[in-house]
Amino acid sequence: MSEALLAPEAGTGATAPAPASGARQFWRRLRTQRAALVAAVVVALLVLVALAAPLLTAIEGQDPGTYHPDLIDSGRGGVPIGSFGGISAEHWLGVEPQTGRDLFARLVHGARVSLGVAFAATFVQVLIGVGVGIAAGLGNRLVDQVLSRATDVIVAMPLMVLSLALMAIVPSGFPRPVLVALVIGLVAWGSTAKIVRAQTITLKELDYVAAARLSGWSTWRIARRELLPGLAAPVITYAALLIPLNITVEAALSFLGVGVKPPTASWGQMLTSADVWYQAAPQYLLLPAGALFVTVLALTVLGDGIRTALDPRAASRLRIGTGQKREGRA
Amino acid sequence: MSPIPDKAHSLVHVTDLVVDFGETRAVDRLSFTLDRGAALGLVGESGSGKSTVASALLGLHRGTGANVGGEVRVGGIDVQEASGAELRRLRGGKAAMVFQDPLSSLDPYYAVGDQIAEVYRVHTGASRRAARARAVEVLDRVGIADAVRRARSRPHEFSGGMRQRALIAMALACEPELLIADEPTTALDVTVQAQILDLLHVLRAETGMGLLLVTHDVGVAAESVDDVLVMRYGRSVERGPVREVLGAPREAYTRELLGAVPRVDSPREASAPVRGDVVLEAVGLRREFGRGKRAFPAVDGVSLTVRRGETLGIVGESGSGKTTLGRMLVGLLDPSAGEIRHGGDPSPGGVRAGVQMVFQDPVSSLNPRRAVGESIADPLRARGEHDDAVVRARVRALMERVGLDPAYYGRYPHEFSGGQRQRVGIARALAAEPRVIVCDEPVSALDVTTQAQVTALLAELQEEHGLALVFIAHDLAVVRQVSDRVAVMRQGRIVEQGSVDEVYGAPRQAYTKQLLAAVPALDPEAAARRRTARGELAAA
Amino acid sequence: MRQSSVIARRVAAASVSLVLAAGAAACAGPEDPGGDDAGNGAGGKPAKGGTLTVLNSQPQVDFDPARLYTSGGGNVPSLVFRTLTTRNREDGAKGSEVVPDLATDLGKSSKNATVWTYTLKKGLKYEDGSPITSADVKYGIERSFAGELSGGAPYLRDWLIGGDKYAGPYKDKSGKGLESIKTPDERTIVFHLNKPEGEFPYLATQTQFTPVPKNKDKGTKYEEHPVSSGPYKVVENENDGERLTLERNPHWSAKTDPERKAYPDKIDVRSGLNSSVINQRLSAGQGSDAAAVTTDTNLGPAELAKVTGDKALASRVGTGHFGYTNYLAFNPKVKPFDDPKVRQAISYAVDRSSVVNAAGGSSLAESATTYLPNQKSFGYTKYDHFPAGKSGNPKKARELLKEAGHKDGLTITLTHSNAKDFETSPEIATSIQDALKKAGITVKLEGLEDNDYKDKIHSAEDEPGLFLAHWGADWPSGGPFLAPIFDGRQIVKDGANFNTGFLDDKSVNDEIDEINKLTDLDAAAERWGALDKKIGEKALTVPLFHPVYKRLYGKDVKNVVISDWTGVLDVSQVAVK
Amino acid sequence: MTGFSPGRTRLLRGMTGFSPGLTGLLHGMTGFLLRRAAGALVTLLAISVIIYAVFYIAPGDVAQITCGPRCSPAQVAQVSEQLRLDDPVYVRYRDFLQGIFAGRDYSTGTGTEHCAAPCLGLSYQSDQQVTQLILAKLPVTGSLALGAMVMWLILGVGTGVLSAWRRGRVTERVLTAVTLAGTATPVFVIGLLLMIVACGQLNWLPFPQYVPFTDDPQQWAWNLLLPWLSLALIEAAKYARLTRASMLETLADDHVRTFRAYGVGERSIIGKHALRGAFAPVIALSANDFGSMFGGAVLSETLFGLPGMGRELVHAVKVVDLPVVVGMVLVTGFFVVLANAVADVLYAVADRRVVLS
Repeated sequence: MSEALLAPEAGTGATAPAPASGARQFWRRLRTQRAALVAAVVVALLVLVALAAPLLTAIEGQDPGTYHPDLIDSGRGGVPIGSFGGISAEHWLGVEPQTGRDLFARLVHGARVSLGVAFAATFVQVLIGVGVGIAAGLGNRLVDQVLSRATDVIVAMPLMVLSLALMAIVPSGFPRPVLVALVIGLVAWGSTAKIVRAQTITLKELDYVAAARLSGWSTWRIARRELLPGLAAPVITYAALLIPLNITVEAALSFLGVGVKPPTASWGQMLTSADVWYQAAPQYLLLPAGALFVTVLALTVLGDGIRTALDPRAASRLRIGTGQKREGRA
Repeated sequence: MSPIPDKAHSLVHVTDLVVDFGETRAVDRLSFTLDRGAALGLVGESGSGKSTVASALLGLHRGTGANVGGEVRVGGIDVQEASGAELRRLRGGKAAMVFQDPLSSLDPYYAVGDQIAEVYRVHTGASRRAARARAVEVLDRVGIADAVRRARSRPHEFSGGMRQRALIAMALACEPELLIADEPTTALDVTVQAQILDLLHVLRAETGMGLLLVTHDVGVAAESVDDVLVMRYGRSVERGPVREVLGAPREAYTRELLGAVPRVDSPREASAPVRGDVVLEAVGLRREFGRGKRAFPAVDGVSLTVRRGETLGIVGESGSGKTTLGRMLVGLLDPSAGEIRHGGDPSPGGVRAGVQMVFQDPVSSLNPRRAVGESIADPLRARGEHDDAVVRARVRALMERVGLDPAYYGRYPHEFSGGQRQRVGIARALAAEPRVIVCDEPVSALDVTTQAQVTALLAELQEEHGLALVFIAHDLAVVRQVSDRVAVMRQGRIVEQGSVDEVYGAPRQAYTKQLLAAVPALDPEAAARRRTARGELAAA
Repeated sequence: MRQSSVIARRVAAASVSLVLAAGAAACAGPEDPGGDDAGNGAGGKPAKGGTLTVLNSQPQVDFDPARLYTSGGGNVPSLVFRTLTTRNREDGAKGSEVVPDLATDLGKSSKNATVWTYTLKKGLKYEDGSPITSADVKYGIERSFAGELSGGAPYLRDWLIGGDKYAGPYKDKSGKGLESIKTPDERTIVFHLNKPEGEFPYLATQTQFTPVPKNKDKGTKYEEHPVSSGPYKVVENENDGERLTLERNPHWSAKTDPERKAYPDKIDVRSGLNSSVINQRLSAGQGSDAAAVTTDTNLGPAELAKVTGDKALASRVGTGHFGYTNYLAFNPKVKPFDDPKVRQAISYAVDRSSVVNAAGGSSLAESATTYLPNQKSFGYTKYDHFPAGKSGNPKKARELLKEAGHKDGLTITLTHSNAKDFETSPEIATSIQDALKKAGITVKLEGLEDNDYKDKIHSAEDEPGLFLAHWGADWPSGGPFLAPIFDGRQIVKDGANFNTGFLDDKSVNDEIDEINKLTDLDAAAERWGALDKKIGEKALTVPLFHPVYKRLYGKDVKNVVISDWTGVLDVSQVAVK
Repeated sequence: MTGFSPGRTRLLRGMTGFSPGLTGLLHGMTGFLLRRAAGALVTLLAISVIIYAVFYIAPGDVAQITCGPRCSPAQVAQVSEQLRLDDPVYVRYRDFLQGIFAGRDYSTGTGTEHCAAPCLGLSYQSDQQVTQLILAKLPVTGSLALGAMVMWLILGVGTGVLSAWRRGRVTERVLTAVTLAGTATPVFVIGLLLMIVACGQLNWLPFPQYVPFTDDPQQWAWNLLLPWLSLALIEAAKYARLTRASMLETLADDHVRTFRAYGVGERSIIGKHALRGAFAPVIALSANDFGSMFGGAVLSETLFGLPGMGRELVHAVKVVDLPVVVGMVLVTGFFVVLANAVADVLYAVADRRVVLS
């Protein structure tokens, strides 16, 4: 691999960050990666499914809430009657043990919650992370000290503990998925902040930022006009990798009993109730697990794609998925 | 220095070499030969394809998607046809390459000695111990003191010159017949450059290996090769013995090229001392970096004055603190001690519209995501000019003035050449209607022809607006060309200050002398004389 | 109420199956083959020796007889602690009888059951060989009044004269101790109660009636090594009861203890395990797991579904019952539940079959129409005042709502816990929600974190209008099942209140007093049953189901006894050789 | 920059004439460590305050929970007096701090015990000294984290190298997919399935239970193998990608071009130069993950029934056992902070161009 040799002597382009005019360029670069394209299509489909959940279930003629006691064998712990978890023309993916609720319906509605929560949580993380990161990167030593300390604190706090506590504090009237998203966002922005801070510090050393200062702009204006665009690439990339992580975090919270609550379906919450059914009703576990896998796979591959497309060299400068609180997953 | 005659067959034989990177043709039907022991200089400006040729000699384009045509024979091996194994034997064995940036060209994680040893073992299959010994030997050979110990240090513990020596040592390790040096001194200070060139000279004389020197610096070529091949757009412009080509160029382009090269010895109309009033004054400036034990002063007690309409040149080698000084002058950095006065009154610190800067790197000095017009408009808008029409009109005028097509207002930096970007930078500085512009290495990233144009532009602007310029550069020749007064910096201090004629004509400080002696000359005889002179200076 | 207490004290971070605490009682339902099957299933005559492994999810955090909240003395604790009386260690129905343990008999009552006198057997010794005296029993009981050692059942406090004032031996410097307990001699102990309590022998099975030698008392540290009066002594207690090793107590003699068989030489208790892992290990039966049982984990629905498909495994499943009822509770102070018609409508509307399914299916839960558990010892009297059939009677419900003036439906809030216990948990709540929809009742679910939930439902002020609740028997009788919930004098304003229906009905209160006077437990049981039926008419609760427990045990386990007092496989009877 | 502590490390590329050797590095390090220690202290204090605050407003009547639901108001009052719950929160916090630095005495009813500094107080639930509680759990989580780290390094880095080498080929795609499968599946699913198959059906491994290393090293490892594997499977992808990324970055570096230009074979370039480039970020990241494992292995500890910190912590939160929560969070926080520092030091040692500041 001798990109180094390929690069023309002037060495521009390869080292310069991608220009905004490079939106076209971005698509061109993205299009060259087949894997990323496939992933993009998959993600698009998933989002579509999530959005169209009610429609899809209507087509199937089911809804995620209705019980079908007749479809389960009460004597045997409520295992679905019939082969493959009671798959039938009415119930495309079979029914849920113990309740007989339609699995397809729950799966597609689950997609809504899981994806929704993940996206929202990521949004919050990025929002806080970028804010804190830039402020720390641009601010004077004191500001930096304080914010970096705050970041350390949030990073050093076990996610689960805070989540459990916060979930308990917030009145139960509060819509659960929103709460879950908020909590994840509020306790896991540390890594984003750190990355943004680092990136800001690198960027602000660049001559064009110095030039902007010389022309007399305020720090705020400089942050907005000169830095934010430069941060876009790493942040978008990192966000693309946070989303799948957040999906699994949502699952973990459900496992600990502080996630999304029934009757709302979420993949994580399905997984947690399904894990004991692996033998008696395998598809009950395999469906959400499979869905989760495909999503995470697609999002991660897409994330890589975006990263390479946005900034080939920075690709590896921005390490993947690091820093995210691991509790989510262990 | 006469090449060892060996007419058996030439060492390098290139016929109709064509290299395409996708659509762009980097090298276009180039042919040349290099006899054993001879030295050929490939001279050209950026984009002329000279480095691509160098890589082609070692077949480094293989598997990169580059499209190579024509025939390349090195030491009898047909590089195009050679098998992987053959090629590996050629690389480093028959022909070794020395790269431009000595730091990035060595593996930061391994000891220099080990890296040389590794190469040696690949080619000789020698034992570890033997390879180490060889490494020390060659390191010693290229003049690295205490080679045994230094062989154990990592590249970042070496100075730039030592690294380049280490690279050369690596090249020598397997006693190649051909040494390919790709811009071997571009990243080095002028004194170090001289040392390296001398080293190459000596080595050639001793080992009798052939040398292919790729460089953009005509002077460097003049110093060290017998023949030159001037390239442009991947084609050969002119080829011949150094003396003829540089002495009496036949091609227009060659003449243009030579004309643009600034010299330290060319005749120069004595500039009358400028008597404008002082617009910028620095008193006892000091700036430290790092805290506690690691603190070191980058600038240490510098005082200077800049008068209206004059150009103050500041020369110094890397690490001399000239950039730090520049940033303090414009207020991007606050001094740890001392103060800056604008037109007499002490400045509260921080930036001042009256003092602007032109940066070294045309790539990083413009926001890649904003139209150049917008960048130029910044100072205007920042000053509170909200009427868009007014702003645009003013920006267009400025662009026109610096020689840019106003139609490019909406274009993005990556669509411009280095020289054009620098013009944008200048326009942006002008927009603030400054009294002083500090230019930090404004032309060092540019090709000589472009350099000349940009320096000329600066001179004109100075005339028009009675600007005061602070011109910071490492290139003594350029500084001499543009400055009225010169300050020579070393280790954060100004060692010598005075009018150009004083400093260049009759340098008082040994360091200044050393610098001047190191500047490569265009004519080979002069070069030879200087080489001996340098020897004496070093001896003294 | 022991369940929730234990759950509160030790919520396993993610236990997916019901967690049953130590001990309980009941009488064999006719459909209960569990024990006998199991007994023979393992085959062969039980013999002494070997090591029994106990795989539990809840660690024995409290191993201090004063702090334990058990009935019948618990499982592992009852291997170490002997009490005045204890549960009959027999399978099924007979297991719900109370029998003498340290005492020679069930106690002699006088002054119409306000004074109870017990005599200790001869030759009783602690693990160190020193004799057990009646004073030690008294001291053991007194300790349980100390704030440091809180956690036990409330009865001693409520029944013993001066119990409500007494603050335990550590605070009380008089040296006389609790004067309502007299020990005229080494072997005699007399209890003076403030009101008739015919069921005192049942109470005497609780670990608070374990002798504690005063000179060995280390206060809160006592639980690290409680002095054994039973067949086994503690030789290891790691990580706060997570790993216990019990070995034979040489000074225990089977002669004085006909109840505990104590076959294994060693008992190795490993707790803190995930429930599905416990069942996995029991079914796989690797190495020591072959001789393993669990005292707090039963088969969840998923596991049951798998086990029933496997003959070999199915033969290793014992069935247990335990006096326990899950129900919907109304707070008649909150509209619209102040209107009996609304309460009745909801009673008609519930779909018990789907509730049962949510709770694990018909093998793990029996739908309930009575508040009292369906066991003879409770005086079970069948009734179904608001017949909802298998899957609810929405039609009737709508009618009642119309009469109550809610012709176009009704929207109510159902409060439940977020704990994953499949009793008060979201799964059950949603099944109710689904059923009431058919009756035109829209149910909004209010899921609270477990602590919050418990605070609320037991607080006189914040008690929600409709919520999921359950009640477990402190001993197999109607008393502890009905009194705390329906006795008007037990309404607590400034603390944990359990009379969630705020029923204060003189006739009910009087009947409770009357029954308490009876020392003939069978006669008492009958009247409890009648009382339950009577209270049922008030529709203050909607009984949902009584849980059934399927207990898997290792393949080398013999002499499986699951009494209906505890519904748990009795570790004191198990043999592994 | 890697996620571990961007910004705190600075590359000295091109800054000539200024290069700390190992001695210089260590020299600079003392100051760095001191600054870090100070920072850590502040961080931990902040954490403890936050936890106190959060739990102060969290619902759940501690006294009632501790006393048991059937306790009479009188008894509850007794307990809450016993647990000093009646004192204002700041007083309790003060006592807590005092305990840490001076230790404190407490009554067992029959006598008084001393809880030596650093005393994190007593558990409401079990009357145990939190310090001892933690000391009992620490080795478990420690073992878990350590083994898992080794595993994910083997799995992750191995995969990373292979996919960097076979980049663009089928091998890489497969490897990527496999490792991602790990990331995509929650540990409680992977772990359970592994346990069913490996322990339940194939009897390859024992059902995990913690055997102290000191008792029987072999059993210790044998029992923890499964948890290690499950955790490693989840982390592997991250490391594979990190390794691959930094290897590709290095492969694009000039010095790799140098060695190619000197006829050095691809194998040695990948295995020696490129891999060495991935070294620093990988160990640094590992140190971080290792640190956060201490509070973070909740799920696996719960699933495998390992009596570790994470599980204890979550339990303590559920029963509002404030002293335990604060104690545990502080300790886990301490490990994270420590790991961060270690990560930077390791990074600096691995890559001498880095200056700690």
